[in-house]
Amino acid sequence: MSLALDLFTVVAVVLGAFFFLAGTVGLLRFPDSLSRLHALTKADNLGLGLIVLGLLPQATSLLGVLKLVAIWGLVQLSGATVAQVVASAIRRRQDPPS
Amino acid sequence: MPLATSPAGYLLVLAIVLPVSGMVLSFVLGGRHAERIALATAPFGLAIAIAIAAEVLKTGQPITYIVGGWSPPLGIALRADGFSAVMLVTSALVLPAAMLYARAYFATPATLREKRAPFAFWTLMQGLSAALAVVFTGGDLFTLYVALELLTFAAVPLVCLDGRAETLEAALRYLLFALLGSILYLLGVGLIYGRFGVLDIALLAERTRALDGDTRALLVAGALMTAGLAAKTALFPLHLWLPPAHANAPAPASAVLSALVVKGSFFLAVRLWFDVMPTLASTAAMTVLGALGCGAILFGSVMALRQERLKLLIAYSTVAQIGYLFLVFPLASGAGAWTAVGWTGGIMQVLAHALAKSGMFLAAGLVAEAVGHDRISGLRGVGRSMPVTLLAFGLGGVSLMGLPPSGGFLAKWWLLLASVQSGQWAWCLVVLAGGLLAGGYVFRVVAPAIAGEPLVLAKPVARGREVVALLLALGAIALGVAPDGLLELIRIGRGG
Amino acid sequence: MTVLDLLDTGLAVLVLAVAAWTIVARSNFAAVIGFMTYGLLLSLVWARIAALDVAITEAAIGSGVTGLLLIGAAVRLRALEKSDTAGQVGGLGRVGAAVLSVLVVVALAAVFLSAEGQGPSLAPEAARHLPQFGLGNPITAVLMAYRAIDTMLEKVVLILAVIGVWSLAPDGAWGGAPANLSLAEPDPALVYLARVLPPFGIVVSIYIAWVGASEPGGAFQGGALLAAMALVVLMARLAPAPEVGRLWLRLVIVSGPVTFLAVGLLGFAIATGFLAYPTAYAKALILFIEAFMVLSIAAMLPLLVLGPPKVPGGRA
Amino acid sequence: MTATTLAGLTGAALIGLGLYGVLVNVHALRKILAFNLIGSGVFLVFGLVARRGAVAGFAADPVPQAMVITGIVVAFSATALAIGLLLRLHERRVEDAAAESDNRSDNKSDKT
Repeated sequence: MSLALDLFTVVAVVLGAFFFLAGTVGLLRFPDSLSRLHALTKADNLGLGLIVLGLLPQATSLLGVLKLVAIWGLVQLSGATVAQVVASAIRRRQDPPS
Repeated sequence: MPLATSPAGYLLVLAIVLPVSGMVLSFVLGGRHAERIALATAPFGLAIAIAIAAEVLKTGQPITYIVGGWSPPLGIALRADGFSAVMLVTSALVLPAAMLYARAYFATPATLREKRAPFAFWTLMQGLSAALAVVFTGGDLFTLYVALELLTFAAVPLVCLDGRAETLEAALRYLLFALLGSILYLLGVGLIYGRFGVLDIALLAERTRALDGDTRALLVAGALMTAGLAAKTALFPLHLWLPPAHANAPAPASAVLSALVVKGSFFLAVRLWFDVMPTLASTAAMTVLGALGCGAILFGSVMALRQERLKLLIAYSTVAQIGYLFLVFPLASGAGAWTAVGWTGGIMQVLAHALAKSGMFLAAGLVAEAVGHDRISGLRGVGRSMPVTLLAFGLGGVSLMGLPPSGGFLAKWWLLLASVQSGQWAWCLVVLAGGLLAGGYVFRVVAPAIAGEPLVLAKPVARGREVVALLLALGAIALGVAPDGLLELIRIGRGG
Repeated sequence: MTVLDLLDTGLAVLVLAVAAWTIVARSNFAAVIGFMTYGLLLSLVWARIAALDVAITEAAIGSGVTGLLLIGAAVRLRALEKSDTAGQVGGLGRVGAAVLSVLVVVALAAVFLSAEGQGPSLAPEAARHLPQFGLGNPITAVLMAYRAIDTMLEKVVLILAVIGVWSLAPDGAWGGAPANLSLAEPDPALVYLARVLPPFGIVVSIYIAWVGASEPGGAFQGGALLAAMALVVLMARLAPAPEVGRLWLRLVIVSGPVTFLAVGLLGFAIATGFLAYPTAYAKALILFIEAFMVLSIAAMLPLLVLGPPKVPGGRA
Repeated sequence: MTATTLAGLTGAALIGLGLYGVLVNVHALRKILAFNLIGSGVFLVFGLVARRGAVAGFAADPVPQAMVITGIVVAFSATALAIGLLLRLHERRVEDAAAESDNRSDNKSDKT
């Protein structure tokens, strides 16, 4: 049982790390700011989700599980907000206010 | 040194707690209360300082207080030896004098509940008092780092209270130098802890004495800390920040900056080389410090001779007088018979300069207020219209020149004596040259001031403020007939 | 070389590269962004050398709050100076500076490499007394008991910094409020975040301060997090910046050091002396002081970011 | 070489970089940034010292770690004060320049 859980953790975390990598490559390679932002937020959210999911079986207490979920939730929230703020800043620069 | 609380140890706690409480209370109540609290607590501060000095003199050894009952190295000790005691008394005299003088400068108008500059001045002055108390009584190198930062944070905003671009620039430059100084000091603290696992000065003294083998960490730490403290003390060639900051600050602030704040970091440099690592104070290292001091004396004095503004002249004179302080390193370290004389001369220079220079800055401030400017060329005859103020300036000048009878005379005499006895002749020449140059820049001001017709004043100043300046300068003269008790006190607990 | 060594080396190289970037970048704004990244990378280094308490503090204050302060400054300076680039001193000066810096680095490296391995430590000594407080985190014991006077004085440093920053106000604005943090109208997304996040943030900061007694965390970290919540609310302009003349504000600012001082003096009466705690109440007293320190820190950090009062107040 | 020594050497290099930055950068904002680099380098030195104090059962010596926490707060206050001074100085220069050009346009060339 614990072997299976460990295996699950390894697979999920490695997959998560891969998505982070992909997001970073997107950040570096994509042509314009909006698509870079898209690549970064999408891939990072997925990556973090997988890492948190993978770590859940390793938590030793309910509080630990709660903390992991809270981390995921807070990063989602702040990530979404920052993406929104950056996007509207880009929009403002593209069509200046009349 | 003992590692247990002395019977009178609680006095050290009071010396710190009183100004901290006053500062915090002034911050909360604000307005006119800040001024009242500052002035009301000052006599108690003086009483505590005198009690500490009396206790050290009576018992003949340093006072210790173990904070929280946690003995070093885990906990922190407060400690006052003779040098601490005289510094505490000096700051408890100079700070209130500057405060009394400043009442006219920084009064809260009756129409306002609170005004910016007075609020800042009265709270920061008490912060300064707290910072100095910790510098002089701290027994732990990291506590002393916090004390150095307290000193910086209280001193820098005082420079630019008038809010002009010129003073803001001076304050920013001062802050950058001071921060560089503290961070270098802190780095040295880290290295010392890494080597010994101890930061208590008394314990470190034992460890460094017993040390044989790798002294690399200690030497690097000593070099970094000395460089940092020299930057904070404005030792030539790291003095660049001092003249604009001290000359542009309001006069009562200039007085305490020159008299006390630069002495705080000098005090720690002395602690470092005489208490923490006396065995590493090699002749070469001490000679370098003495040589920089000589550079300061000559450069500062020559620059003072060339200034056109009175306050800048006095500020450059501070650069020069700081130079004398650093002669204490070659003249009082080691095991020679002359070191006791060198030590007493160095400490006397600290005290005499504190009193003389604060009196002179206050006098210069009065001149600037009364005449409306402080251009030296426009001060002809000012001595006829403001005799008391000019007397204060002149008496301070007598001490700077080292003419008898004055504290400055004794200080320079003893420094000369020590350099003759130790065969380090070069210092003699510089001390004498510095005295002549000081004579030059003081007479440049005084001679025309007492000649010619009385200068018509734009705005007369209160006699009480002139008397404050005069009393400080007279204090510098009075040190010239210092009782034996004072000399004995200065030597209690001397390391080396 | 193991994978972990490789990662450590990579991290060190990255930290140094970003640090170098903040020095050579032409644009002030870019340098500041670099500095914030640097702060976050640095907290990873701290975590790697088993200093989680420091890692949290570095991330919260060293990178977060300092970063906000610096970004605000860079933006305002750009508005005042009409340019965002900064020059360097001439060639000879640069060579001199480089020589001096290399000298310092070599001296330090020589010291570190000469004494590799075990160094002196107060850890056993610090841990020996822990049971008598009922504390589990030795760092909290150092900050609140063994070296309590440093911690108390450091709060006084913060108050002096607040006075210093306030003293830079224009005369007419005294007693009033500092200017808004953001120059532009806040983005709706940020406003939403500022409504949703603070309740969570407050719970987490109280948790971090509380858990500091036994695990990484404490008054500094909790206070810094609470300060961050206040800053988010201020950035979204959900609440106005407080007027500096207000009595309640000043009371909150001094509450930490005053409680510390009062409990310290109480030690003369109920324990062995200044800043000593009676064994039976040690933990309770420490947590009591820490509660007010959290408040003080949470008030002072945002005030230092906000800067001097700019808007004339109601009762100047 | 251990992660600990590596952190210490990183600290030393940061101190060097910061020192260079303080000395060569002209703009005060950049000097302040460089100060923060030196500061964090010094803190890392404390971290190295703490980690080398890891003895039987303890991950690190808590005393230097506590000092770093105090130091980080002090460094932040210093940065805030420096930034405050810098911003006020620039505002003041802009105000002074505006006042001077006003004076010039009023033909009152009173330069003090």
